[in-house]
Amino acid sequence: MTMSDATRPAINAQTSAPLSGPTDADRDELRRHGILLTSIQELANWGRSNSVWPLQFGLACCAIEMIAASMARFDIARFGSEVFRPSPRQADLLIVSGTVTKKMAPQVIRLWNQMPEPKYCIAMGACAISGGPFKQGYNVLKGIDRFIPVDVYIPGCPPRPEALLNGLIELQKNIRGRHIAGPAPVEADSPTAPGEYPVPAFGERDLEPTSNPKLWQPPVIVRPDKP
Amino acid sequence: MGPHHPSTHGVFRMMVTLDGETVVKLKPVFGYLHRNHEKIGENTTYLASMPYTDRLDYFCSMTNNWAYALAVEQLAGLPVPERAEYLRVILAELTRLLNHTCLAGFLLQDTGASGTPLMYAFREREKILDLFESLSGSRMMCNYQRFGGCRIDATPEWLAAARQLVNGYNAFLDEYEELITGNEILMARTQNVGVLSPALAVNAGITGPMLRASGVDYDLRKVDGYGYYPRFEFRIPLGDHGDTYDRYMVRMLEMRESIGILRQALDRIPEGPVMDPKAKIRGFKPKPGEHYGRIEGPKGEIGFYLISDGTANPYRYRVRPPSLINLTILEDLCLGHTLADAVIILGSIDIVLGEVDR
Amino acid sequence: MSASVSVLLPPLAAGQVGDSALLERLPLMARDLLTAGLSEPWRWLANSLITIGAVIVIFASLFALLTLVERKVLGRVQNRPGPNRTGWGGILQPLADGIKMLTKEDIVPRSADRLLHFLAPVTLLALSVITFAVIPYGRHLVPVELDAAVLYFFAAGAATELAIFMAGWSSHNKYSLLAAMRALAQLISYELPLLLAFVPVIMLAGSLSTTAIVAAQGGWLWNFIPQWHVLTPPGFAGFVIFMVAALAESNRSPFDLPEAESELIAGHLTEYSGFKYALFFMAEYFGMCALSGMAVTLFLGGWQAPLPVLEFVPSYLWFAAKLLLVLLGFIWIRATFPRLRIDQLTRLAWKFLVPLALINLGTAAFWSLTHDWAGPMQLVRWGGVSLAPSSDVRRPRPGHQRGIAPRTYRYA
Amino acid sequence: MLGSGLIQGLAVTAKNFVKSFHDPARLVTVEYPEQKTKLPENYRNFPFLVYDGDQAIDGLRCVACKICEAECPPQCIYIIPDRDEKGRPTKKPKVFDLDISVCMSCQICVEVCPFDAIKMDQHFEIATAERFNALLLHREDLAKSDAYFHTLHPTEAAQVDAVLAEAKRRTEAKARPAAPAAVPATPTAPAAPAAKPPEPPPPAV
Amino acid sequence: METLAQIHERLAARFPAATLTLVPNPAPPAQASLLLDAAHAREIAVFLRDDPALRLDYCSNVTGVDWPEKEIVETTRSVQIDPAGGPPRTIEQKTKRLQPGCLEVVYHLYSMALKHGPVIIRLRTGNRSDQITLPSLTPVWRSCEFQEREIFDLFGIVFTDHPDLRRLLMWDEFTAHPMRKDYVEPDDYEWEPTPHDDVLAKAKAHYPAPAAKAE
Repeated sequence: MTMSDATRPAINAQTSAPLSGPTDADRDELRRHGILLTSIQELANWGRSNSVWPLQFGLACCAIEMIAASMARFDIARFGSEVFRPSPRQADLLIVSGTVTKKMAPQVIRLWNQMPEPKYCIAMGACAISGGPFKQGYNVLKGIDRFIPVDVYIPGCPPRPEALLNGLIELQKNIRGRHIAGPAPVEADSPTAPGEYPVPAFGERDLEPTSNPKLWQPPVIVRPDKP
Repeated sequence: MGPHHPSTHGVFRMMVTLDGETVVKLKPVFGYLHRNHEKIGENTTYLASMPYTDRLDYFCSMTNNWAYALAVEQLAGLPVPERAEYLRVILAELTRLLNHTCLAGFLLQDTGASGTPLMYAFREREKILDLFESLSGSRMMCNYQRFGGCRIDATPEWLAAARQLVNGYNAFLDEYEELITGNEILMARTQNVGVLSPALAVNAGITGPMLRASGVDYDLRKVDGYGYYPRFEFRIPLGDHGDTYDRYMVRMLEMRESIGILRQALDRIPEGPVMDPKAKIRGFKPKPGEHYGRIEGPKGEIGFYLISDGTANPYRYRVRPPSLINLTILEDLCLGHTLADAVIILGSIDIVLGEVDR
Repeated sequence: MSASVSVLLPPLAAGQVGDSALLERLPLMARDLLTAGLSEPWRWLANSLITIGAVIVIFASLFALLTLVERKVLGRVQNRPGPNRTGWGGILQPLADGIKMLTKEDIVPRSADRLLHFLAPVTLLALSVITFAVIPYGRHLVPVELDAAVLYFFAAGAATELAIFMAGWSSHNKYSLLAAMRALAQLISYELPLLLAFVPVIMLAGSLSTTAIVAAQGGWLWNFIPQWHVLTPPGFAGFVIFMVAALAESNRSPFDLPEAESELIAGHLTEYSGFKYALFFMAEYFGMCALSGMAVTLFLGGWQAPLPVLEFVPSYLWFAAKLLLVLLGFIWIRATFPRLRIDQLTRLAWKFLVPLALINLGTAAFWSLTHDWAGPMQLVRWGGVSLAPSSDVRRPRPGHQRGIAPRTYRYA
Repeated sequence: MLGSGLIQGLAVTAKNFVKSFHDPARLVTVEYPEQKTKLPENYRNFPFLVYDGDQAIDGLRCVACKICEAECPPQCIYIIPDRDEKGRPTKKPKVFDLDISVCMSCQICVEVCPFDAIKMDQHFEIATAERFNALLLHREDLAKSDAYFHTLHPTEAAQVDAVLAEAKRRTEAKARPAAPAAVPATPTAPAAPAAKPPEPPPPAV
Repeated sequence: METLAQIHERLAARFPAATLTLVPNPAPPAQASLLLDAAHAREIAVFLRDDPALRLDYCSNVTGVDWPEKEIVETTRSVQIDPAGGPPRTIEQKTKRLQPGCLEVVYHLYSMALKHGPVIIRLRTGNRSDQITLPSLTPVWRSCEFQEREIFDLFGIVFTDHPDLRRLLMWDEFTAHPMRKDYVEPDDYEWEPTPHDDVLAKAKAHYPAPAAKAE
């Protein structure tokens, strides 16, 4: 497969913000000498990463595995994340658990807009990442990352609850590497409503627009012709 | 309410008009999970639709598989080996246990019991899922039935594990009922709430435990006698009031009957192949014709209507979703009750949005 | 009547408990040491500030601990361990939550009433905190000694309804508004049984002052049965009514209707985010602590030790232990019960709890008037007070007539 | 009596609370990153390609027949057969891409593969922040050794080995009298009890 | 239970004005069906529901089927006896005809009271563009309510006398009927790492320049 990397824009730029502080190795070294090195940023990141409250928001099959992850066998509470808040105002994490249909997409984006910063998004399962098995459907959104930024993708159909926990651990690592000022402002499309993502309207045949072009620029695929 | 709401069991929306807290008008809105299952089914082969049926009602993938396999087998006139039929009964009844257990948990979650019944329900669900996983390879999306049998044979260890689970299940049900069934708050919340009359239930095409809670004796396992169900002894519990409490209790009692069926099936399961030797995996093309095949799923009558034009893809692929049709009377049940009741009435109907919207 | 009661009880003196007196006075001595250098009016001010600070700090950490304990206990009840990865065994979980809440964006909806939206959590918190003032935490530890302390407590507690209504109204959200309506109906309904429930205690103790009420519960019958009010029949009935009403007043399950998750998203809290939400949360736990503290004070003997041999333990520790026990009860109930509906909730209050409380009032009068009956008359006395409340429990209630009962099922 | 149901319920929760400290059946949590549940042998999560011998790419059993590409329900497999310099097919995939952001682990590719070349993996800890590169597996990522397959699914691997050995014996028997012709083996998917002759690769869809 | 042929006879006697056709089914279980004409469908449905011998009180499944216009090549064989006394010859004649398209609704009826079924009835529209009205059977069986709405949504059949005929699954602004065979999906280009031919063609339509450059 040849893919012109030059045309691929930086998607999810905010996830790769490097931590401009001491590295983990430095910190371990200091800790060994009895010095607990910390800073406001680290403290905040520690607090945020250990208290990720997900939005109680299930879409489809994966939602059941999400619920299962919060149940006794897997117990997401061990990570401090069992507080599934039903209101987006109190949630930190949007787990897009299942197929996002075109009819549902505006609602998901609205929920995301209603969540306070800092907020994170996990695309759980094939359908949330790319439309998955249902991507050939006329009413299925081909990946939630067309409209909102996704921090962690968990493939699987559905992913095991352990895989969700694994994704959560990845997210916690990601949060610990962030700057306190929040993610890089790739969003903020409209100057009148900063931080809000445009909500698509229902069109006659499709959502309008079909993606958020500021956020989503798909790379170009170039395949050699089939023999 | 909805489509994002904690107790709509997914993405379901009810346009509720309230007078104070009393529901005066309620219009359900669907389609938030409309995944074009039928369109995809018409564009792929018969076999390729099988994993999609898992995702219809994602609690009951085994019964969905069976319903689809049954419809195709009847359409093409395929025989099924004896052992496979037994396995199907075992798996279908395990699915019924699974579904009803989870439903009881979710219903109580809707009444506000902060998670404990749901946790106990999911604790047992995990045990059943372990069985499914070790047999079919996946916890929820089993994709296990094939046209003319089952994909993999069950090992003796698996059967022993299933036996152990079935033997321990009554103890769980006892504990669960002790926890909650006698609870006065639950009775006050559910009794005389959302009463469904038998006449309306029949006319509105309600099926499954919901119909039987209204006192109508109609269970496809007895009526159609599909699979090997006529070989087993079991009773059909019926409710007299048709309210939410009856819908809950009928499911609890059905689980006890399912345990009985499972015991019989696990004792009698014969040796033999699980796949009809003439069945084809690739290039399956039934002759032209059409057929509607149905089974009694945990939620009600799940049927598949297939029109074959002789090619590898079905010409028309239609799912008869019990959840959608059971929702027909939602407004009738909720009128005059409070918002809090509407939530538990919806819970007791037992819908799964994957199936409602497909 | 107050005279007759106090005659029964042994007089209390500070020096009586001997060695533990030092421990008893330790918090006060520490405070005096700190403010020793100040002149009189300043010293008074500093003392008060220290007291206020101590109460707030202690209850804030209790709140933090309580959230953790609640999550842990719920976890254990549900066969899982609960938070255990943040800090040592999860002990730092509340800290992490707090830091996150503090650094979270604060959203005020565009259509909300900004002022009320801001004031609601502040009011609620302030009202919850001032109720702590009159609870006697130990033998010598009462922040404010008031003659009408009980009255003051419930007056301040009743005002929290206002704050919840403010929150629900100002959010301009349909769920919040419904929650506000529910909160008003619920809190006003339960204010009455709550008030009626402790009147017997006042009748028995003969005072509205919390210190006097605790003092009235000192001493032991036959040297091992404590003379707490909960162990007298009217006191016990009062305690039960009080606890049910307290569950409702503090919006705890099974009466958590204003923020019923499965119905109203988060009720009046739906539009609150970040630190304001944390304040609400804190205020609710404070309210729960205050009511539990009052329950301990009124019915469970306050800071009194349960056995004479255990008196060496400082009284404030006894108070803390009892408080925690009551709070655990709250959590236990939350882990078990489903929620009531709003009409059933008010019906329970008006048709069951209020009559029961009124009957209990009569029982209490009878009980305290007949305290000197002896011999076979004692049996009559016990019989009388036991039968009276059960007449209400057994009374057929019109709302419950429609056959709320276990059922039998037929098979086809 | 009014309230007896409530008290029963309280007793059950109390029992569970106490038992959670000493009864493993009442504390069922598997503390995931440290402890892991043993996955059952049949567990499946995304396919991989089996290779024989040491060479990952050269030893692939896959012959690029494209059956799985055609049968895959969500169409997540993409294959380009390799050709040598003269343009003849070498029966090896030049490109074998599998998009696990679409794959639903349904195992149909395994069932339809006549060469036992594609099998199901059990690796599920693949959460990533990168959608495009991390979730598109190329043949280099997919190729796993036969020994790995044996550790994952010992029973199935034994069946496959028996079938392959039988096929080899038959081809050898056939090859001895006749001219060595590139007759493909006649194996079968382990799930299907009947051995079927392989069908010619269908035209690309 | 009576056979479908018997029901057909009874119905024909009872409703002489109605056109009733028996549609055979070649599949092994041979669930044959009865094609009703739209004008009498409601009456017949009520009769089927209330007739004491049938009591088809339960309408289980309602399906729409789209039959687009199809060119059918029919081969007729006729055996000609050679007048000269030779062996009889078979002459094949191919005729092309355009089968008009239509939309069809299939109802699967069962009886819960008598526990028998199914009786399958079908209704057909005149064509696929302007004569797409059929009588709704929701007044007869409530269970048709949502299923007929779904058919209205996905196939575009308009049911008269339906109590609440709105789109069920798609949003209200949507104009197409996606389950029809000639429905073309909206071209919402999706980056797909494993593009199959049609997807690749779409992708090239979206990005003509870089695709050409790379080749």
